[in-house]
Amino acid sequence: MNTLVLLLLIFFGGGLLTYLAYKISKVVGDILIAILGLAGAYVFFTVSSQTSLTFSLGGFTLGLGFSEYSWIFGLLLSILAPLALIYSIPYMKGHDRLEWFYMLFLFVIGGMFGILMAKDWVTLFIFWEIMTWSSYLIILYSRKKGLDKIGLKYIFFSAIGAYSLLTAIVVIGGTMRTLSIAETISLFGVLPLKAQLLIGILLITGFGVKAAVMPLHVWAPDAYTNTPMSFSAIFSGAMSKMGIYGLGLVVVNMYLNHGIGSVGHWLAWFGAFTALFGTFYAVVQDDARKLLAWSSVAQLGYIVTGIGIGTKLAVFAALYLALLHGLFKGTLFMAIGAVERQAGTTKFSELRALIRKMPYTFLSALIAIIALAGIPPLAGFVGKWMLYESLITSGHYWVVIFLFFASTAGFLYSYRFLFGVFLGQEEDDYKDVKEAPALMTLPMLLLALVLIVLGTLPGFIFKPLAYSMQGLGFTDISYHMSVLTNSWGNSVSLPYISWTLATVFVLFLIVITWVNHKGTHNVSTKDIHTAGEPPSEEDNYHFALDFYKPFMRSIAPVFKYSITRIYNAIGRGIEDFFEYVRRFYTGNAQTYALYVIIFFAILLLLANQIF
Amino acid sequence: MNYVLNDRESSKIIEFIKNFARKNSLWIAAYGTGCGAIEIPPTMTSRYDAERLSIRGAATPRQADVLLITGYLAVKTLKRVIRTYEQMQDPKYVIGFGSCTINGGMYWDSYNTIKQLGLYIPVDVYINGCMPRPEAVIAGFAKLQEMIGKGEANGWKHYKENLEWYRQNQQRLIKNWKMPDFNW
Amino acid sequence: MADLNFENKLIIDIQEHFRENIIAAKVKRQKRVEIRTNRESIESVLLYLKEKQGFIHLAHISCVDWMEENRFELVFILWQPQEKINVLVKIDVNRLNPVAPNIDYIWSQANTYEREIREMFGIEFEGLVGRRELILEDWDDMPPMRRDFDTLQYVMDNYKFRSGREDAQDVRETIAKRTGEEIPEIAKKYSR
Amino acid sequence: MTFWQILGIALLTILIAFITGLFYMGIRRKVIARVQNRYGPPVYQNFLDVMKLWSKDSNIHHGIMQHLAPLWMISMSIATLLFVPIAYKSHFWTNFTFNGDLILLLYLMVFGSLGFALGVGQTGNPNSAIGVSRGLTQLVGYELPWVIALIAVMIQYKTTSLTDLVAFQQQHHTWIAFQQPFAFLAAFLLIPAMFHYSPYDVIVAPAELASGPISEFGGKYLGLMMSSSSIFMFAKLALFVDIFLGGAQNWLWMIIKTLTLYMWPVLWSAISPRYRTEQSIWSVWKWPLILSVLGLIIASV
Repeated sequence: MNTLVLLLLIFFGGGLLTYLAYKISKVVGDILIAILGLAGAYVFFTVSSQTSLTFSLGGFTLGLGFSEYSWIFGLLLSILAPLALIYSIPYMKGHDRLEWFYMLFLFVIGGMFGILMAKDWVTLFIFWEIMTWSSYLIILYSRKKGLDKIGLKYIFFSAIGAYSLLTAIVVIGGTMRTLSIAETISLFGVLPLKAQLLIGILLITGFGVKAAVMPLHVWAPDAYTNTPMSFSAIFSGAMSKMGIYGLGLVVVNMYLNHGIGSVGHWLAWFGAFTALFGTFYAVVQDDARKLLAWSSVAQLGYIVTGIGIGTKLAVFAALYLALLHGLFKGTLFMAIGAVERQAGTTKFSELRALIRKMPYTFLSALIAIIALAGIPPLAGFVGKWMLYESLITSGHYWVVIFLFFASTAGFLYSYRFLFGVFLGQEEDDYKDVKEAPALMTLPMLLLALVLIVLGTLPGFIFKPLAYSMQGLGFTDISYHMSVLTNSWGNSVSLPYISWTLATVFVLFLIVITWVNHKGTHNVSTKDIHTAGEPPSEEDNYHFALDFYKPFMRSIAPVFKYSITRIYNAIGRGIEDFFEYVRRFYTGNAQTYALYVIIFFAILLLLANQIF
Repeated sequence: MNYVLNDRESSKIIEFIKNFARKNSLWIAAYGTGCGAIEIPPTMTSRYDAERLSIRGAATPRQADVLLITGYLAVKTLKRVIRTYEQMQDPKYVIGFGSCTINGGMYWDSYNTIKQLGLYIPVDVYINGCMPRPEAVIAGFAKLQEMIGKGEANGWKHYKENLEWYRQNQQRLIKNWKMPDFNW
Repeated sequence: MADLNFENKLIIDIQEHFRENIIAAKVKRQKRVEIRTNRESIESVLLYLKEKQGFIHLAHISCVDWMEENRFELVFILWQPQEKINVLVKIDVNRLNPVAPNIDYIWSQANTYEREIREMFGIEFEGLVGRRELILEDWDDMPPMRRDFDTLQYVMDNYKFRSGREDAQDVRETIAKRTGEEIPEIAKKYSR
Repeated sequence: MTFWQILGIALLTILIAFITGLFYMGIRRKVIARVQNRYGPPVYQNFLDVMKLWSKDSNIHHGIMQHLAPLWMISMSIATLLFVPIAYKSHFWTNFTFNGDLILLLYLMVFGSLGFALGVGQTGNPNSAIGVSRGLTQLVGYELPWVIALIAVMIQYKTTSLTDLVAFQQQHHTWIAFQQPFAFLAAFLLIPAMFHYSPYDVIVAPAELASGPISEFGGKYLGLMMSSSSIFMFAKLALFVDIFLGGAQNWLWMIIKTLTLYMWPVLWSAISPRYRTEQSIWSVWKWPLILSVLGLIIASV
């Protein structure tokens, strides 16, 4: 059998099989999904880029098969999916309707593989919709209060994306008489500019929804927060990358390779704003899951910026960051899922000092956070470095200032996450919290290990990345196992950093542990300097509320000032307009659906103009 | 060069170096207990400048070497002082400051201030006076430095060895004894 | 002689207003008026003074222990900023059953004063909210400001003095010798 | 060079930086004392302090992260030092300067503080956590103009490498401070903030936060912190000298330049009261930001 079909069969057929298996026995189902996840990954690695499958439908040739470019996303998926599935087994234990959850879970993964192996727009769209609807149902799965609204928001934005995608496909089919992605890309230069812009912007809107670019990001934080965390790892880690995959196709393959750079630059600015505001929102969150969700939005902003700039190093950095974001955000969502399962809450105002209780979770979260913050010597730094250098060397320094500011502000929520969940004063309420089961900690630790290795030897991932870049038209990628170079010829040698840090760290660890080790004592967190006052049992001096009050106070006047100025500039007349616009947001699902259809009709009308 | 230091002698030298460093870097736990705290600012600032003698304030007991008991000590404050003293790291020294720490001073018949500081925490140096002037304070510090240099300021060792006795005295005054254990 | 118009008028006003509830009222001296009233009407007197006469500030509540007469005397010291005048409103509280009305709804700072009095004299205020411990900690003896509390005995029981200093006479003598002055009789008597 | 030579030179560099840094701190205390009309402690006072802290007989920590906390700082300080060029064209003092660049240093310099902040978090002391919150807020504040100033320099000289910048200045016998005065001025104004000296000392504010992040550190932990901060201080000064003040040909020039530069935050701190957190941010987002943006505009046209 063709391995592509086998891969799809594993997830779609496996999904149905899982449904039956869970009906029979939960143990059988658990074993089955672990096997399916691993088998999917195995089969993916046996697929070569030559493997393909074509059939024709209504005059159009449809086909399946991985391209060089999509292979890298498949790699991410095949790393993340089995780990998330294995993690999910103990995490979801005790929940009911597991058969639905796992079936949809596998459908989402299968849908993503389908998107990646789609050689034509129609197949892509079909799998896209399978993925969207399955994930929508997973959002509704947990039956919490208020989920219908979140689900509505998600499906509303997804519908916008889907309709623009569909319109774009119709336009492509109409103008180029082909539905093949590769042919579209090669024929794209022939089209008139107007058609190019229309198709591109429709596609960017369609893919941008999943990539959570700034005006289309509204659904993301709530949706990422309100699914079971084992799925959030995939949702934020891999599914958002489908949007990135599409954006890469459009911006780099269609526009840049045919000499249209301005759309990409606009997209880069959108990405930079997304990064900045996503970071600001992440800083003020009180819920660790919300924080991670907003941080995902911010991180996707970096990736979109990299794609939008479109130089070799920038795209390379963006793809690297996309991969890495999947790894560390997967780890973090898994870690917070473990915390949620063991301690029962994810609120910073309730959680504290879980480090002694959940050391492995803390360790993997620590490593993932260091990677997220982009601090050497872990893998995140490699991506940040390449992105900044590419932006500086290609002259986009105003964008880079935004990104720099966003990533510095990112330290704030990085610290907040670790401090709020794992550090601080110990609380008796969490006395009996235990470490998560091994099946949950192992996937996290494995991912964390990858992050450590890539920090010193990113060459392991550069090789497939360079291979993937060929699919985007960058053929002459030169890379080194552990040296990063920008286009000005400046380089950073990673082993020097990691070895220096590691050596000094270990050396002084020995020194500080050895010196006077008899006189060194571990004391409880109640035993702190509080001007001599011994804290009683009921006192807890943990500092959790309004953690970044000074930060919010200091940026508040800036926002206030700018908003006031905007109001003054636009004048009072605009208020009437706002009042009018407000009527659109009725809160009724059918009204929204009507808008979507109207939107779709307008798009079609516009498309007809060009035919 | 056949002479090789034996264990005793080398430890003696190390002890000498340690004591030299200790005596020349005295960090005070800034915890003003009584009215004598008002004498500390002139001691530290430009008129008398204790910093030239390597004496400076530390913000928390964890960093500090010297606990200054500046004058009278109410029973309520005593509890906090004991806590602060136990949070300090060895070696640590206590200077009893003013008459009140010696025999109660002018508060000798007050129902709520302690009369002899030495019963509750080990005092290395007493400075007499009500209040002692900054010159006297500096003289007291000089005495403490001299004692540290000779290795005589061993109040902290005494406290460790006679913890039972000190606890007995402390608990007679502090009736509701809810304190973390003395664990180092 | 400064004129005492306001003071006198105040006394007349308050006596007219409260009649037999004002036990005594007199001008002690310029800018100082003393009013003695009973427990039942203290709240209305204070409210009257605050609302009608402009004594908007409660400066202090003090307590005097008249042990021999078996009563506590609570003194509410009020201040009128326009005329710059003090009024001392006094009531008696039975020493055997020391309960007084709580006035912290009139002036919220009264709460602190009342807690202090409760701690130091053992007078209960009806409906007073607040932790029992204000200044003292873990005090289980008689309230220490009562006159029948023997401070010296308490000190002797609870604290140890440094030996050799039972009597401070040597210090006095040294000082007297140095300055060449006579030790007064009272100082000779008042020593340990 | 062989491995052992490189190691020896690195150790020597660290040692010199350590000693110099401690002397600078001593000089700072002396200078501030003189400004306040005091005699001041001896300049070698900080050696005695470090020695004393290391000779403490007992130490406490609240958990593994606090035990590790100073280690993040020391490894970051030493790594930063080794990536900063000390002497131009000297094969002897090269260290790792050809293997890093400015962006690396920008991120490396955060490594220590964040790691340390984790240890601080584990102490459970609310003062420390407030100190960290303020510290990170200030970091976000001064990092913005600082990065803009550095980008202005980078795009003007088309390099992100420190060694290239030093080489350019040494070969052309000029300072970037003269060629790119706006970026220099912006960075210059930021130095007190980067050293967290008064008026930007709200993080450690001894009177209100009980020395903030380090309030639960004593003994050898504080000793290691002091050692690492002395190294880090020298590394930061050397970095600034390399970027703006022409680098140095040998250790002597480096010490002269860094010491002169160091006097600016020291003297400024001697006469400044303390900013609140938001005030300190607004102060760095005013003139330094305006100047650095001007510098970037000039460099980009």
